[in-house]
Amino acid sequence: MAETQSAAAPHKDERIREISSVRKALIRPELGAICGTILVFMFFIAIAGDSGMFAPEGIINWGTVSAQFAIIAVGACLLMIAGEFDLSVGSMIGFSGIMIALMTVHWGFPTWIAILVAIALALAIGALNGYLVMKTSLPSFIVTLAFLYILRGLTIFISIATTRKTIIGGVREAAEGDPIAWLFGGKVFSGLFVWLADMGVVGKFVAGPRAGQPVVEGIPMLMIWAIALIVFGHFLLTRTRFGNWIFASGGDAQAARYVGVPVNRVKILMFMFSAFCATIFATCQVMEFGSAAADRGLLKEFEAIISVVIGGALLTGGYGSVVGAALGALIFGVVQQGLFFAGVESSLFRVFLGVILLLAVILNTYIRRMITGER
Amino acid sequence: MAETQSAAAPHKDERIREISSVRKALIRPELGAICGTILVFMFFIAIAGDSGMFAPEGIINWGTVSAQFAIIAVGACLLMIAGEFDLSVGSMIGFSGIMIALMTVHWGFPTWIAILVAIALALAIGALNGYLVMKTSLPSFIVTLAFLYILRGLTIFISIATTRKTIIGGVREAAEGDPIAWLFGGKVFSGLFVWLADMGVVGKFVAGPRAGQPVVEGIPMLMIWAIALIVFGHFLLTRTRFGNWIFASGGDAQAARYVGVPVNRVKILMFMFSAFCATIFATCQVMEFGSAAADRGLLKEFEAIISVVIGGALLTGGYGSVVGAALGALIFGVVQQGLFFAGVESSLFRVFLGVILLLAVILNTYIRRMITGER
Amino acid sequence: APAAAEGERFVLVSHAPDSDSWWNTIKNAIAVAGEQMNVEVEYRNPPTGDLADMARIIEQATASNPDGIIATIADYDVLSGPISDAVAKGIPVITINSGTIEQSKQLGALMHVGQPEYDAGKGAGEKAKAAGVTQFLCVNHYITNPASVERCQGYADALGVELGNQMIDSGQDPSEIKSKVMAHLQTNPDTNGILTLGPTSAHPTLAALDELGKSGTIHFGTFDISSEIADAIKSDVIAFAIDQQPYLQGYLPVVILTNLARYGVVPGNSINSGPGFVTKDNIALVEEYAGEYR
Amino acid sequence: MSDTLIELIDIEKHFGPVIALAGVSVSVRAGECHCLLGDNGAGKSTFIKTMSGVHKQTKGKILMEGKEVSFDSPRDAMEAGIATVYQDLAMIPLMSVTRNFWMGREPRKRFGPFKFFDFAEANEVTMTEMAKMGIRLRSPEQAVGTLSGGERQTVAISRAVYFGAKVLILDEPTSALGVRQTSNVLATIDKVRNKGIGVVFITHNVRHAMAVGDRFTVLNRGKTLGTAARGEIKAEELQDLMAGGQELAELEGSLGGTV
Amino acid sequence: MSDTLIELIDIEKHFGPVIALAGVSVSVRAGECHCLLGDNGAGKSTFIKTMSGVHKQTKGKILMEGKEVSFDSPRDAMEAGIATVYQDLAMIPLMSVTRNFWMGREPRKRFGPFKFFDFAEANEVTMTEMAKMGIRLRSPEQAVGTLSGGERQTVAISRAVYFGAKVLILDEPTSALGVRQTSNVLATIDKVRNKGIGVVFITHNVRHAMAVGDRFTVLNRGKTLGTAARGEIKAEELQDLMAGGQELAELEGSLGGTV
Ligand SMILES: Nc1ncnc2c1ncn2[C@@H]1O[C@H](COP(=O)(O)OP(=O)(O)OP(=O)(O)O)[C@@H](O)[C@H]1O
Ligand SMILES: Nc1ncnc2c1ncn2[C@@H]1O[C@H](COP(=O)(O)OP(=O)(O)OP(=O)(O)O)[C@@H](O)[C@H]1O
Ligand SMILES: [Mg+2]
Ligand SMILES: [Mg+2]
Repeated sequence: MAETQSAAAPHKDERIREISSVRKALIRPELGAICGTILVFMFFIAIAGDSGMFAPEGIINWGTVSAQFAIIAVGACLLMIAGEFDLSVGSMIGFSGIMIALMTVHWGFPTWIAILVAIALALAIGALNGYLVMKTSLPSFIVTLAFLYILRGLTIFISIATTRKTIIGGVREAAEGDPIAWLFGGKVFSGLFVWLADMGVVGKFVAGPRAGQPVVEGIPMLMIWAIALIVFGHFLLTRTRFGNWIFASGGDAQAARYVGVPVNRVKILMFMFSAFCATIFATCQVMEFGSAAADRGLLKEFEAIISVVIGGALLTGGYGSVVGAALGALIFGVVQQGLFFAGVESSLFRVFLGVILLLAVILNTYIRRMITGER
Repeated sequence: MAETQSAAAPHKDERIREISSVRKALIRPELGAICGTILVFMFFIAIAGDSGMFAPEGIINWGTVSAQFAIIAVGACLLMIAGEFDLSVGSMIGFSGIMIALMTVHWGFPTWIAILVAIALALAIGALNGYLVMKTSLPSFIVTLAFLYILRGLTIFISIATTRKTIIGGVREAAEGDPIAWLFGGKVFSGLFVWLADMGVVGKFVAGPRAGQPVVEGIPMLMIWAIALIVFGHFLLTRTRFGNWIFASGGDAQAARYVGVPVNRVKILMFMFSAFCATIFATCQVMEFGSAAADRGLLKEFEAIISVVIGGALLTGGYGSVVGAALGALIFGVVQQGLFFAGVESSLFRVFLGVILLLAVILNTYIRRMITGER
Repeated sequence: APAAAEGERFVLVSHAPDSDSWWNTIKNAIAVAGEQMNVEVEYRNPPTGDLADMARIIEQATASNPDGIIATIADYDVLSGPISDAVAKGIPVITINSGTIEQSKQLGALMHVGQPEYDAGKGAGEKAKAAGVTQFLCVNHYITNPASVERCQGYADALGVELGNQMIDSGQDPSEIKSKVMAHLQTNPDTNGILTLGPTSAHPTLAALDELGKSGTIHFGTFDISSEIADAIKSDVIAFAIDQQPYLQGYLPVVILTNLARYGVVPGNSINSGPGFVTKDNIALVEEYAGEYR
Repeated sequence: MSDTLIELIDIEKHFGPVIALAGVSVSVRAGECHCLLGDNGAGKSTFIKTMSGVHKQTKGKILMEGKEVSFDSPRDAMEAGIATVYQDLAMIPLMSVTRNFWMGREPRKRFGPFKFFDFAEANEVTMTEMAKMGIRLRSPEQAVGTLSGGERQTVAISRAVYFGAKVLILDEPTSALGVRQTSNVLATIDKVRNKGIGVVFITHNVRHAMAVGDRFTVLNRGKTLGTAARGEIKAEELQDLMAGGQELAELEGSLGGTV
Repeated sequence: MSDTLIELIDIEKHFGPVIALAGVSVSVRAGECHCLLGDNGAGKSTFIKTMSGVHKQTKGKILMEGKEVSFDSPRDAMEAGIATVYQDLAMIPLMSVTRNFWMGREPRKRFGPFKFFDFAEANEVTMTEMAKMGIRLRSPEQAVGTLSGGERQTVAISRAVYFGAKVLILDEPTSALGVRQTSNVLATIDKVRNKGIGVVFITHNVRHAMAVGDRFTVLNRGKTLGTAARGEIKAEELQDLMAGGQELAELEGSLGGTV
């Protein structure tokens, strides 16, 4: 009923109140997530402010968890804005991790080749996902649900068939001296933290094998990746032609197609990007912990979707923001770790998460209706 | 573009081929599932015919597994036809089970009261789910995803907080002599099987305290429940006014509302029915095994949805059949247990499942387009 | 003639989800035993670790008429029906891993090869108590599995303290486990004992301790062995690993069932495969085969 | 011809800050076709939705055959004899013609303690009713999605008529239809009117309105500009009123006054 | 006025068993408004979709300024200067006016090795172009969902014109619009035509066609019933042709011949 909305049109309509310009500047997709972030921080400063949660090592702690969520949330966000979603993210994480570990440890490939091959494989699977969705015009829920099972099954099967194990260790040793492995598992700015520790801003270990070193060794590459992907995703979405195509494909694929937007290409690329993010996640994890397990990433697809939805994106596509998704990931990470710092019974975390999700979407829906004139 | 379809209209249109009447009689929502069932049975008769899979106790085995899937699939099917879906089914199973066990074992309620209270609780939660979806007009994916987390979290929290365990045993002992417990955990037609065993059709136990009794004690109540729910669901959907309302609510809620169908009531009732089915599942399981665990039902929501989709229902609502969903559950159960009988590496089960799901939906989509004139 | 009886088929049913790496050792053991004895051994498990599914698998195994079934007693209530049905059908059953010898007897199984979870946890707790642990952290990566809670409970009981929130639900993601352990240790700096329930939680916990600079300062016990855990034992970060010698739990039942089928001989008593405590003293041999045969 | 079926007096309807209707009064008599005209967003749809129980008026009252009534749901309005055919939402394409026809008022057959949907009767009635409107169905189980737009519109109208509507409301039934289909619908309106049913017909097309209308009410920005009977007003005047008295002169110049 | 921009010769289009077009030839000249008329399902939409690269014709050829061309995607057709405005699918309501305006042809600004969407320019052009069409936007970032139907239609048309379309195709742009909005759209067509652009205008409303059309082609069941120039044919004849020569007589009787 598109035509019924003319009252919201600009010209001097006596039948509608004007919206104040302050309010107008405020209402943006990520507003809900911004409010949420502020509330969550206030809450935890109040109840866990003195628990070390906001000391440097505490910040690194929840920062890392949030960064993890953010990496997959960026992929899920762009894909969701393009109008699809991917339930196979979690299985993809497990699959990529095992592939890297298998190639390096079991087959003795150089680590950088293993990583590149894993990324290539992930891109191929993402493309297959997207191709099937486009070709059969089935809902992506079904197609990627099938891949959730297929990939997880293959991962377990391959790792058992080749190594008789479902956890493959020894990757760190194999990766030593590799030209690109540090890009995923390393830490940066160690010098800065030594300096900060000398200045007394950051504490030092007083006992144990690392006495004298700063308590924070450096910024994990995971966070750098998260920030890089967020910046990339944000610019891609809001500042480029391709970003406009992503919005268009998710908003109305047919309309976009008719004005010449290559919708299939856009969507397939977004499936590939989502698989790519999952692989980055997996690679960072494998490089940091030195081992890969076939059950990694379980239910991560939901966590990615939840972050994105908390961040204000619309499940049905065409609307959302990467910054919002990143804030969603931050909320997710802070709540999860914050409850630990606050000493709340840890099984209640899930209850909190569910409640926050509900509140966030209700708030976001309200904001979106104001922006888009939707009813 | 509704108006572009007049060529498919009945009257003597020279521009379209006639569809043969045999083909017309064949194409029905569950056709895909019927073909699938036949194929699956042929396949397993060929590769596992001599493994005991089709002996009486083998049939009871995969029959029970299929019945389990069928119980939740009926609920999911009606809900999906009504245009919504429920990701909290699995968590609901865990929750109901733990509630029953807690009430009977820990708090000493009579079993029948515990069961009734659990059902009442489930109906209330289902109603809450539905109410939130209707009230906020959020997608049911999000709302029930929130409840997936909330219910699972509560289940773990409650069981640990009260008993310091996540598994609660001793329900069978507590339920002894209860007037309705056998309705869920019992077996029927024992006499028939004794007779069959005497006839030599069914084997007998040869050792232990039960030597001389038939190997198949009876038909588990689980199957009776499954059949009852399938029959109920099928009649409700195809033969009653309310069934028409379910189709209408899922097909186009607004259109249905305008002709006076109480859409909100229909959808909320279907959420409640889905929760009810989950509780029946949980109760049968608890009564049969005598214990409840907080992790019961993990990922069962997907299995229910997969059964329904294999059975030909449309993820977006308004189209499907209970018989199809039941056949979907049968396929699911037979494949899962059949692979064990055939001795296939069990991790490959998921791969099979994913592939079957994909093939089934592609086939179903094709059939549906023929029936509904959709493009 | 014995030779003619070769090629028996046995089924081992575990409660572990697909991805539980600990069971590889048992899978390897049954492969070795199967080859040595020239029998066929199938491994079955519920994909998601749902015990109700496991009961169905035992029923399925029974229906396929094998020459013997090897099963864990992950939950006596759930499994008593299917296992005693199998026994009643005349199929020899050996129980392994979780469960107690009494339960095994009640089910009519031939014998039990394993180590009860609660007692294993308690054993770990006793060692910890001797080392002066007063406040601990039990990293439970699989909280929905009952056995995991029993281990933590046993540990707490041996120390004589309340379990309370010293057991954390860590989830299975390594980064999250690591972060949660770090968060817990930062907010509970008096913690002087850690129990992890397997490599899944042990590896990230090692990383967490390293990052906190607390490696070696906290008494650290774990279940099960892996190469990382072995290294940590050697470098004094982990005090001990409880090894129930899963290899035996897989190997012995196959050998025993084969001999029962061929010659009708069977040992009269249950076998305790553990608890073996792997410490720095006996690590050398363990290490070589960790994750595969140990 | 002059017995008033339904009378709406001073209806106001607000949606939050939006005032969609600011006091509209309209009455519908038996056997007349009352045309509701007006610009986009004038409030026509809102008005008829108030009449058919979808919205509840903010102010004003509804008299049904002289008695004040209050509709809380579309069901209430239907029970009172008001049937509405919406432009897009008339039918559910995935469902069969019979199921659509009876949707919300399914005939039932007792069977012991249970009541079942009486398909035998439903199918038969559907076929006859559709035949009366001149549509020959392949089978009553045919999905509505396989019908053409005009046919769907007709199913919706014949359904409303069959259920004994006293007032039949049609919201832009002709906007997407071709000439032939339009003629069909207009002819149907005529048939229905001759049965003594009051018809409310919304359209943007003055010709269509003039073809079947007995009275014309023009809405503008939520207010009524008055009601005129057939013969009292010319098509051109109506046209001017609908456009809200806009300076159409320059357009007309270039376009030849034929809009 | 007589230089032919695009010529479609003997176009056939089959969808599986359905023959949607069975040999249709139409040409469009610069600066003319060519009306495409016909019943529901006659094949009008299919025909213009072939023209704009959405469908690939089964048979027949397309000449663009005398040279044979082949469009594999809507993009190809756009590049060749064919812009299409679809009835429902013109705009994406969730996106801003600027983003919609430029969708598929976003202006870009170099920034080192990267190219960015040039919002400054895009916003400015959007505002001016919309102003030229007589629409004053609150802000170019306003979501299209907050515009009225007529306004949306205008955004779509001005977009097409701005991108230098040689041929502008409009598929039933007026069917849901009120009188004023319709006048606006018709006036816009007139403006566009005067710039030398060839316009293809699909409608069911003969009055609208007569108001702006220079030539009229009637389709019936996938075939063309011939093309007539303005003045060669009267509205009534056109009406008859569109209804496919149906016996409209009895309807007309009751309805006063004004359909
Ligand atoms: N649910 C709603 N919430 C807020 N505003 C609404 C709602 N429904 C309608 N409106 C507004 O009320 C006014 C009247 O709308 P209505 O749909 O009644 O117009 P109409 O006369 O039917 O127009 P058209 O000819 O385009 O169908 C419009 O300004 C519209 O934006
Ligand atoms: N994708 C498709 N697949 C199969 N048949 C189609 C398809 N698109 C159109 N048709 C058929 O082609 C014929 C012509 O349709 P088209 O949409 O071109 O008609 P139209 O003249 O635009 O009608 P209307 O005035 O109702 O818009 C119709 O019979 C329609 O059912
Ligand atoms: Mg309207
Ligand atoms: Mg068309």
